[in-house]
Amino acid sequence: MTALKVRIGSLELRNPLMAASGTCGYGVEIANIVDLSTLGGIVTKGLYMSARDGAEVPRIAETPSGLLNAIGLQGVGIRAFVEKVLPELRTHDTKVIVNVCGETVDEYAEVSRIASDADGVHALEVNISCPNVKTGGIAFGTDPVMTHEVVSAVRRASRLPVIPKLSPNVTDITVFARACEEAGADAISCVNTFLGLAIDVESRKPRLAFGTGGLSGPAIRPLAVRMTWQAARAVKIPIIGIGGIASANDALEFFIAGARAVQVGTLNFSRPNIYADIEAGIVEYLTRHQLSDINELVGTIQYPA
Amino acid sequence: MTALKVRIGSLELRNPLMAASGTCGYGVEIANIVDLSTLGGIVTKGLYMSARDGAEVPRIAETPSGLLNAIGLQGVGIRAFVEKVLPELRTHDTKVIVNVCGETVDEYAEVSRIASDADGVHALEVNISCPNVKTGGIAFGTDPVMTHEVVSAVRRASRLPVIPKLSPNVTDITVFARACEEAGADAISCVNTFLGLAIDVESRKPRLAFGTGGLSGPAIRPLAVRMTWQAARAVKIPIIGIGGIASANDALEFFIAGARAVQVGTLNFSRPNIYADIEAGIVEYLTRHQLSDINELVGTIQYPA
Amino acid sequence: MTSRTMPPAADRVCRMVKRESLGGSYSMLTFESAEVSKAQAGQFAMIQPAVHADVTLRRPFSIMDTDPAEGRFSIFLKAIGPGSRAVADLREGESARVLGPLGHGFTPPFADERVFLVGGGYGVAPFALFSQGLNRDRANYRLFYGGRSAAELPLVEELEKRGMAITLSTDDGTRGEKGRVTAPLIAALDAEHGKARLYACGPEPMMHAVARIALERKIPCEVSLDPWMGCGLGTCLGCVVKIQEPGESKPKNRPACTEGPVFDSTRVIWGHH
Amino acid sequence: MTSRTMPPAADRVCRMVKRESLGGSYSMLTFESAEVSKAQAGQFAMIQPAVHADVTLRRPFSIMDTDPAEGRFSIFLKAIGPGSRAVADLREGESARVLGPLGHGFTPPFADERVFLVGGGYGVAPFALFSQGLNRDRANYRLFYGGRSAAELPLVEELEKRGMAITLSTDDGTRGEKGRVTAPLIAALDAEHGKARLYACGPEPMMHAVARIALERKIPCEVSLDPWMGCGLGTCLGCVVKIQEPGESKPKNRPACTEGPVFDSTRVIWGHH
Ligand SMILES: Cc1cc2nc3c(=O)[nH]c(=O)nc-3n(C[C@H](O)[C@H](O)[C@H](O)COP(=O)(O)OP(=O)(O)OC[C@H]3O[C@@H](n4cnc5c(N)ncnc54)[C@H](O)[C@@H]3O)c2cc1C
Ligand SMILES: Cc1cc2nc3c(=O)[nH]c(=O)nc-3n(C[C@H](O)[C@H](O)[C@H](O)COP(=O)(O)OP(=O)(O)OC[C@H]3O[C@@H](n4cnc5c(N)ncnc54)[C@H](O)[C@@H]3O)c2cc1C
Ligand SMILES: Cc1cc2nc3c(=O)[nH]c(=O)nc-3n(C[C@H](O)[C@H](O)[C@H](O)COP(=O)(O)O)c2cc1C
Ligand SMILES: Cc1cc2nc3c(=O)[nH]c(=O)nc-3n(C[C@H](O)[C@H](O)[C@H](O)COP(=O)(O)O)c2cc1C
Ligand code: FES
Ligand code: FES
Repeated sequence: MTALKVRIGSLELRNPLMAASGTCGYGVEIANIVDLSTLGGIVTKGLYMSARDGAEVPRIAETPSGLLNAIGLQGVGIRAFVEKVLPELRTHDTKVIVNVCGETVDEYAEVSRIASDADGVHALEVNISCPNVKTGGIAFGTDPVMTHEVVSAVRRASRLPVIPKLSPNVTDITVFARACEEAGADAISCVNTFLGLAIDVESRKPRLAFGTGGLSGPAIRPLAVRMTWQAARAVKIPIIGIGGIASANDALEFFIAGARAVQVGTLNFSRPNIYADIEAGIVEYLTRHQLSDINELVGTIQYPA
Repeated sequence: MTALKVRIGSLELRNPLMAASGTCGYGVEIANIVDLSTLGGIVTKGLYMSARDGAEVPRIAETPSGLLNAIGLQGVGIRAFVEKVLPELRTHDTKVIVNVCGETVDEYAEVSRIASDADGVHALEVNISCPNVKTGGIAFGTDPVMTHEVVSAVRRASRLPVIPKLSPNVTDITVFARACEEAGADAISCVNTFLGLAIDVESRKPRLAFGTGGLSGPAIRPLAVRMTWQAARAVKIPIIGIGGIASANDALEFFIAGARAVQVGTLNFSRPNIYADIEAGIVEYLTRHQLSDINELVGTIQYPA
Repeated sequence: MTSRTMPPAADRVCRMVKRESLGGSYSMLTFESAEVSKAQAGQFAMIQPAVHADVTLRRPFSIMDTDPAEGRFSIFLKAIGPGSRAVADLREGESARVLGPLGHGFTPPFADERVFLVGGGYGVAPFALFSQGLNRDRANYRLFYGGRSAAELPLVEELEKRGMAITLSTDDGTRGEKGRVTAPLIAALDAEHGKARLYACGPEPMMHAVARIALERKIPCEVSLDPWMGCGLGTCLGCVVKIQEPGESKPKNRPACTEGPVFDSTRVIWGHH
Repeated sequence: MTSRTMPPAADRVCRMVKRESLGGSYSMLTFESAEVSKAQAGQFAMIQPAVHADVTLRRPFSIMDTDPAEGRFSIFLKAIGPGSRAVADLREGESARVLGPLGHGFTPPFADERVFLVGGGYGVAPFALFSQGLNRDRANYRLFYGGRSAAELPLVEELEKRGMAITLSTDDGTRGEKGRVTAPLIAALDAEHGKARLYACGPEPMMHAVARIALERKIPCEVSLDPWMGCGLGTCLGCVVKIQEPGESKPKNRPACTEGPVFDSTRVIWGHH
């Protein structure tokens, strides 16, 4: 019997597989396709204080082995989530992590407070890395001082595990990982999307109405694995690896690099029930390598001297 | 008759298509497969003062729509290049750009001096962005002050066009573009490879002997186009767009984003004679859009307000 | 849009068992799927044959025919780019990932209403299934099927096989009446004095024109929108359309894959997709 | 390694005209290419069917047969991963990008030398072409063909068709002599009193063992290395092997695609690839 339980701060996950923010709605949308109890947890679409209508279409464009998106954080807002969505989501046996957004430090804190007071929210992922909004988002995630300020504010506002989600659009991710650890984060999500631009050459307009967008999918995996490895060596708190996971092998790369858990994003769109395959593949691998517990695999990369 | 001539500082190119450094050897290796006179120019493999044996194998791994490499700048050294290679390369009718490397600022200057004194070298591309060496390379390219220092030194050492090659592994590429312009650069190559890591899960070792490597290929195109667009708006000197070009359409994205010329890298390995197809596609596009000169297309992106 | 309960969707690997070419880039494919074979008219499925560098996501295709007994369904397909071509290139016996049935289909008409179906391009496909559900004598409904030229009416024979009453029109007059599909539609509506109901599926300008006609004549009308779709689940939010719901202060972006693709034409804010 | 002039290479889209399955993951494919049909034994071609997310680069395959008159060449292929599978899955009439002929092949023996060929895995393929070039009575050369089991000697019949003198061996004794291919080789060399020349192509441990045998007996020996290769042109520098050239102070990394794949066994620094 292989042990797949992992701990993210005080949060215990049945297995280390989660659905990434913005790729599984609020969980309820996919519940009839995917048995949510087979996931360690789900991360909600980013939530602000108020509802947002998001960006104009087109919002998504395909690129080689990747996806470029600028949804603009369309969402119902934290209050409507708590009142209208959470009651149904609670009926599913999985951990719920709220992806916290804000245009100001105060908004981050306020959203966190409301989420923490709600019954059925298990952790907060602090989104300081969305590239698709004109204020906040990535602006906080590419400045270590602002990162520290936002994470500290959320920390003060909540007793739930606080998990800042880092932007990959930085020179040195370890600086931001340390800033988060110092600010009292319980774990780090690594990483959000890469700022990209795709152009329709016929109209000479960007292929996304917003202009630039965030690149995700298998294309970015080698970059996300590298950042996960760097972050894991820089801090003591657990790392949640995110970026281009499309198979058990891909997930294993992140664990070996130092991730305690992983999130699947883009693949939720084309293979919503990928989790069973990933879990089966991980168990097969651990068994073949005589490991009885996924935690024994974390960070076992043999990096050349 | 469509005009494809472009100017990079004092350097005039027959057409805006070049073979990227490290992907066409010293040009002579591909001369029997590709008619070099159909290229605007070729950029040599990175050259130091002395010959280097490079990294251990494996040096290259494939990733989704991309390539991860850590060659470690194996090369003959600038003197051997000038004495043994250049005489043959000179016999081909194309522009020769030397990719200048160094472990110290002085070495960059010295390599530049020797290259400038040689007959048949038309420009210098300053490689401050190689992620696969333990000293120099990317260390210079991720620090604006060092970038300015290296580029200034090369500027003083040569009368040839100086073209720093930027690293994409930075938070804000415009800071580095401006530093280069201030230091007297004639143009900017945008971009080099992204630092990545791929792991062989069976051995738990990196798939490259060196450990991390540089990601290239179609996977990175949206990121390279975005950086080309940002750099082009930040400086007045021409930008050479590089990253994942595999077709005429891909090249057109870079021109529309603001590139005056482009380089093809990874695709030289699988399609060394891609240049004829790209040129034909560009001419077809310009004709269809009633443009008589490629220069009219540069930077015509219609970015949403 | 409506909240009628729809048959449950499933994400499965399904075998493509029958491939018929309809000339040019047109073809009809039949897949095995117990779930999708229960689809209602206007619903669709997301389909992707295999991992492909240029096709990260599945593609949406309307359900054209169903065979619940055999557990099969068919789609009509126009190959235009990498995603649809990858599906069109499937060989009989090969499999694809199929998610469906998805979305809200057409609302059934009342027995005393005359039904006017307006279709263009691949937009006629769902009407094949819809006509089966109308189970009444063909005098009570008619399909107005228009295209640029005869070559763009690839489904005429298939639909006639199904016994549908069809009025054809082409912009260039190479088949049926010359001109827009809306011309014969208006003529028929003028001749119609009882209760009527409109359903439109095809290019947006066509649907918009039909919506205007319906509005002028106060005829209930449903349109099936086809924005870009990435997931079919309501999670990517790439397929949103602007919808003005009664009682809401202003139009909102709503996912067409779950709240549509079929909408009451009076709720649609046109020109945003 | 030698600088004998080799036939010029070209990068072309070539049709695959004949596909023969040899059971399991083994097959033989014939392509049209005027240039590659002039290949010398030991040379190879880089082949890629189409753009594919997991196959950014072409894959190298040895030339097994050539038909210069018809402008055709054949390869023997073992499908093991995405790149070789993509080539193996080509349907007759479909095309692939072919770059070749590439590299330096085997140096021909002198007329008074007895030739010993040692092959394993896909490493025997180039000896099919090489044997044609030996044009002398089969008593003067012999192929020692070894594998783990009978199932791993897929080319025996093909090579016998070509009239080659072959000694078979398998580790498990399911075909030919039981044990390593080097055992019958040593026996034959012991019985040999004239001039001899060795050529080896196969798994590295086998080639290394043959190289040692050649060194002990001072017999000239060439080995065909098969490092990972990305371009075949000498530009990616991904295929380097450690070679000690006479007169050089220390071994250097040299691209096997242009300076090899065939090297004088005494120059090879083993255990680095
Ligand atoms: C609800 C719905 C039902 C549909 N039913 C059918 C059908 O029955 N038969 C049929 O042939 N086609 C149908 N389509 C259209 C079909 O999905 C697109 O033609 C297909 O996705 C194009 O993808 P591609 O890669 O082949 O072309 P691309 O080169 O990707 O794109 C070509 C054109 O198709 C559009 N497109 C691309 N991807 C999508 C997408 N995921 N969703 C919608 N549009 C897209 C692009 O905007 C572009 O205009 C339907 C679309 C929708 C939304
Ligand atoms: C000079 C030379 C001649 C060859 N001749 C033949 C032949 O005649 N028939 C035959 O079946 N195979 C031959 N090969 C081996 C063949 O190229 C590899 O099996 C193939 O490239 C594997 O790629 P893949 O994607 O199928 O497998 P992968 O999953 O990519 O890799 C499987 C294994 O093949 C190795 N490999 C992968 N890519 C390459 C590459 N580009 N070059 C070398 N090794 C690689 C990997 O290291 C790994 O060990 C030859 C190789 C070389 C260098
Ligand atoms: C359409 C889309 C919407 C996303 N929305 C959010 C979001 O609201 N908040 C967030 O933190 N990340 C968001 N992300 C980023 C993902 O959570 C994930 O970090 C990223 O996609 C990389 O993982 P992947 O390569 O597996 O997709 C979004 C990604 C996509 C593709
Ligand atoms: C194998 C390999 C070797 C490279 N060597 C160099 C080099 O020596 N100097 C340099 O400036 N860039 C080097 N590059 C980077 C390329 O010049 C180019 O900037 C990068 O590959 C992005 O372009 P592409 O996506 O078209 O490959 C190398 C790239 C590859 C794949
Ligand atoms: S297609 Fe993804 S939300 Fe509708
Ligand atoms: S295969 Fe690229 S240098 Fe040899």
